[in-house]
Parts: sequence; C-alpha cells; structure tokens
Amino acid sequence: MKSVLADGCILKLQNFEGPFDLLFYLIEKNKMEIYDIQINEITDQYMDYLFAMQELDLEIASEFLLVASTLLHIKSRLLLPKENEKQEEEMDPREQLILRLVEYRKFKEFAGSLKNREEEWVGVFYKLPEPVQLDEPEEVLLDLCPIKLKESYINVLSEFKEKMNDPSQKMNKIIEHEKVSLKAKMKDILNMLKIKAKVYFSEVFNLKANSRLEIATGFLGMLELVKLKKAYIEQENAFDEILIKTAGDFTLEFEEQNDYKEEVV
Amino acid sequence: MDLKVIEGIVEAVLFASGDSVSLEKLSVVTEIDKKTLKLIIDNMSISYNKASRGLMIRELDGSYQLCTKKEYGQYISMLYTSRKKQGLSQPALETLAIIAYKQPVTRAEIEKIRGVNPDGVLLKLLEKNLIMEAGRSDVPGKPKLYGTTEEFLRSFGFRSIKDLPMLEMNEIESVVAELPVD
Amino acid sequence: MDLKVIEGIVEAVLFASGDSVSLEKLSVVTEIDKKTLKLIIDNMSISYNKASRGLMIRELDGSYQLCTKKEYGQYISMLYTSRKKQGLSQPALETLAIIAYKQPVTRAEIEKIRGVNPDGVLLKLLEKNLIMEAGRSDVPGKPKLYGTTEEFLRSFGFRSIKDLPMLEMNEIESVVAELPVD
Repeated sequence: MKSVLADGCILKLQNFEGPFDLLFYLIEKNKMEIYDIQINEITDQYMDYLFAMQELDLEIASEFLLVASTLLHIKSRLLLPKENEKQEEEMDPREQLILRLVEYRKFKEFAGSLKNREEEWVGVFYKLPEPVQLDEPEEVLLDLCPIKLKESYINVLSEFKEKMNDPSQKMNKIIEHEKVSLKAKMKDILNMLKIKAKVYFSEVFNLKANSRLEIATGFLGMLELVKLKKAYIEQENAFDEILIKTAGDFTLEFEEQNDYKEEVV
Repeated sequence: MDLKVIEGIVEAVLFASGDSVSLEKLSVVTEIDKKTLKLIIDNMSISYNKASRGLMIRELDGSYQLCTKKEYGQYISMLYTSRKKQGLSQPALETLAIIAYKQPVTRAEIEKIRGVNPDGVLLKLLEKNLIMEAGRSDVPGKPKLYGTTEEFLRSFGFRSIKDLPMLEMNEIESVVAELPVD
Repeated sequence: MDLKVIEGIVEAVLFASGDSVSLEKLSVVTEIDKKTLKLIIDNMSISYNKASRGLMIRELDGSYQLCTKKEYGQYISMLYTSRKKQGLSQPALETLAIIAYKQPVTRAEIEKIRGVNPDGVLLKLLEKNLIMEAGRSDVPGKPKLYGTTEEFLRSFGFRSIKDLPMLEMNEIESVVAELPVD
C-alpha cells in the first residue's frame, strides 16, 4: 500500500476540519461503505496521515489522536482470536465509531444543503424600518423578556455595589451610621459642666473635627438641657458666643423620657 | 424583457433601496431607456392605487421612492404604540427587577438600591398593572410594600415567581453579598 | 372592513416595519382574528407571486416580513455591489446544522458530534446572529444551551424549525445491527 507521503499529491495534506473529516475522506477514497469499513486499511491510512503530518512538523490536534487510539483499539480487538463470545453484551467499539460517523455524515450532508440554501437566499433583500415619528416623547423601549429582567437586576445591583465601593460614598455612609444621638450629646455637655461650671458652646465641639450634623445635635441637646433645667445659657448679643452654665444637677433619666430613647438625628 | 419583469425589478430595487432611486439608475439596472421606463413607472403608480396595495410610488425630482399610503399611516403608528405598551424604559425595568427579586419591598429599599427617587417609575408600573401594593412593612412609619402582579407573570411568560431566572453562583457571590440587609 | 383594505394595511405595516411582524400584532392592528388574518396573508402571498411584483411575504416562525424576490436579487446587487454577503465556512455550516437539529444543545454535544472544539465557530455564529444562547442545561455544571435565531430562518429560507428536512436518525441503529465481521 502506498504511504500517504507518496500519496501526498492527492492528499496535499489538506487541512481536515477534524478526525471525522479525515476518516470520511479516507472512506470515500477507498470507495468503502460506511457500514462496511475495512478497519485495518482505514487505520493504517489514518496513521500514515498522522505520521506525515508529524514529519512535516504540523501540529496534530488532540482530537485526531483520540480517534487514532480508538481505531487502533478496534484494530487490535479484531486481531485477537474471538475466544470469549460472552463479551457480546459489551458494545462493539466499531459500532460506536460507525454510529458517530453516520451521525456526523447526516449533519455534513445537511450542512451541504444549508450551503445551497444560503446561496439561494442571498439574493433576497430586506429594508430598514421606516423612521416613525411618534407624538409622545421617545423612550428607549425594551421587550419584556426574563433574561433582560435578570440582567437589569444584576446591573442595578452591580451599580449599587460600585457606589458602595466608592470611598467618598463610604465616608458618607460612615457619617450617617455614626449615631449622633441627642442623648449622647446631652450627656457630653453635662459631663463637661461637672468639670467646669461654665462652658462656651464652641468648646463643646472641636469645629474642625465635627460635622455640622453633630453641631446641630449639640445645639438641640443644649436647648433640651435648658428645658429640663439642668443648665442655663447666656448670650449677650446676637451671634456672640453662647455660654452654658451648670444648674448643679447632673443626672439624666432617659428611661422615663421616652422621647429621647431612640432619637437619632 | 417582459414588461411584468421590469415592473418587478423596479419594485424590488425601490424596496431594497429604502431611499429614492433616480430614473437614471433604474434605467441602467433594467436596461430600458429612460423615456419608456418613466411610462412604465407611471403605469405602475396607477396600479398601486388599488386599495389592496399599502404602498405607493412617489416621484421626487426625477427619482422614485416607495412609501406607505397616507390612509394607512394610522395603522402603522398603532404598530408602534402597541409595541410601546409592551416595552418598559430602562429605569422601569430596573425597578421592576428589584421588586420582582426582593418582593415584598418598600419604596425606601428601592430608592436605596437605585439611588434615585423611584416614585414616578412606581406610578408607571402601578398604572401598567405590573406591580401592586402588598401590605405594609413592620418598620416604623409602616411604609407600603410592593410586589408583582399576575399581569407581570403574564407579560414575562412566567407561571409563578419561582420561574424568575436564577442568579448564577458567581453573580450571587460578587453582587448579592453587597445587598443591603433589611 | 373591506378585505382589500386589510391587505393594504398589512402591506403598509410590513413595509414600514422592515423587520418581521408577528401575526399577533397584525391582528391587533387590523382587528381581524388571527386565523382569518393568516388566510388573508396566505392569499396575499399568492398574489405576490406574479412576475410584476418584486416583493414577497416571508413567514418566519409565526411572523411575517416583506422582502424582495430571489430572482430580482441580481438587479439589486447591481446597485449595491458592496452589500454582497460572505457565505459561511464549512465548519460553521456543520455546527449550525447540528444546532438546528439538536437545539437546544450544549457546546459539549456539538464537540462530540464534530470531534472538534467548536468555540471559535460558536462565537462567529453568535456574532452573525444565527444562533443564540437558549438558557442552561440541567446537567451538572449547567452548561449554556444554544439554539437558532429568526435570522437563521431568514438566511436559509425556512419558515420555522419544523421546516427542516427530516434526518432519519433511527435508521442508523437497524443498519449497525448487521455489522459485517471482518
């Protein structure tokens, strides 16, 4: 039998799409019936082809090797004397291969008819939608489709996540979560009044470090203390510093004053 | 060439062009002299007058263009408005997605996730009967809860809420982990 | 409404849409029940067969679309030489054939039949909008499923997937049963 190399001008080592493509080529070249493959011959020629590729330093895709091993396995089985007929139940590997080849051939044939259809229909032309002017303002419209719904959800969650990861947003969040409570501020002021009888409002806060929110809370706290008669305030002129004075009472019973309990500004 | 075939070619070429095509070009394509071709097209125009034809040939400065007849314009806009009814804007779809997956959900939760006041969109979704009020939350202020409707299921072809496409594992890990806890 | 007017509306709407329009929508626009409307459109299709018409109505999976007749394509190409589409490669056609018949089908199943990694080809087919992802399989790993699109029907002249010629797969088994012994 001629080697594939010698046969090179016929084969031209054309690029077979896959191992089945090559097998089909060999089956057709040898004028075999697909159901009546001479495994010995086909295996030898298939291997020759792979060797030829190797000699030419062509990369052999793993799928070619996989089919090669299947072919060799079938060949070796056929060479063995058929002593144990019991193995009948096991599927004939040749049968498996033929099944796959037949299935592949069906699709190959259909691919051929698709090609014809493609050529036949390539001369059909369509037109673009007419630009239709609607009286109502244009909205980008989407079809109601479950996949789009899911995508939108993931999209909106991702955006939400990004916002969370944005450091400036994070700061806002931290500040928001900082529980600037009226209760705490009132306690702060009373504690300061314990140490000094008079405190300027500005002393209650370090203006550089404290947020406006905290100052406002402090101001409310101060007013509450005055209302509860725990402190007095004085301010000589408008916009002057406010002076907070102790009333000598440093107790605060919030338990009875439910109003303040959870009041977070 | 058969006169019928020439008419067919003219119609096909005008259709595929979408735009107007000059008599000159049509003459080249059909290999009919311009004068004869003009007569043929004029004759075609007359046969387009039949009620069963939705199209007409317009002559524009020595060019020809296929277009729909005026009297059928209202039906075309119906096509687009009926499409409109079935569609949702991106903000609406996003809001609907949040409601569908997190229901029952409050307005505040939606606003938190989308970062935008959702009132307008909620109203639209309520109007379209895609969402409904679904009781009230236990949190202070007892805000309204929203859920999806039967119309929602119908519109998306779901049999039940369980039919909502599942979020993939990797999507869940990267995104849902960051979901606000309510 | 007069039958002629309905035909006119259908033609005008299909023309304006450019794209395919579902029987459903056409039924809403014309206020004719779907069954009757289908008969009317089928009848229109026949009258489009005349040589003097350059257009035809195609049915695509329960939708309708206006397009030019095949036999006039050459004249249109004369005007638009650059618009010539490039055909699909053999691997792409084979992969498409497998997807068309076995849809919804996974990448692994395609690979098994062709014996070749299909990734590159799948990407191309997706780009050309001939196939689409069609959910996920229930098998472990939940691999993506692929199916064909309306564009596939359009490009290859099918009305629906049911139009595909039958492949007699069951004949295989009976023949293999009689394997020769060598």
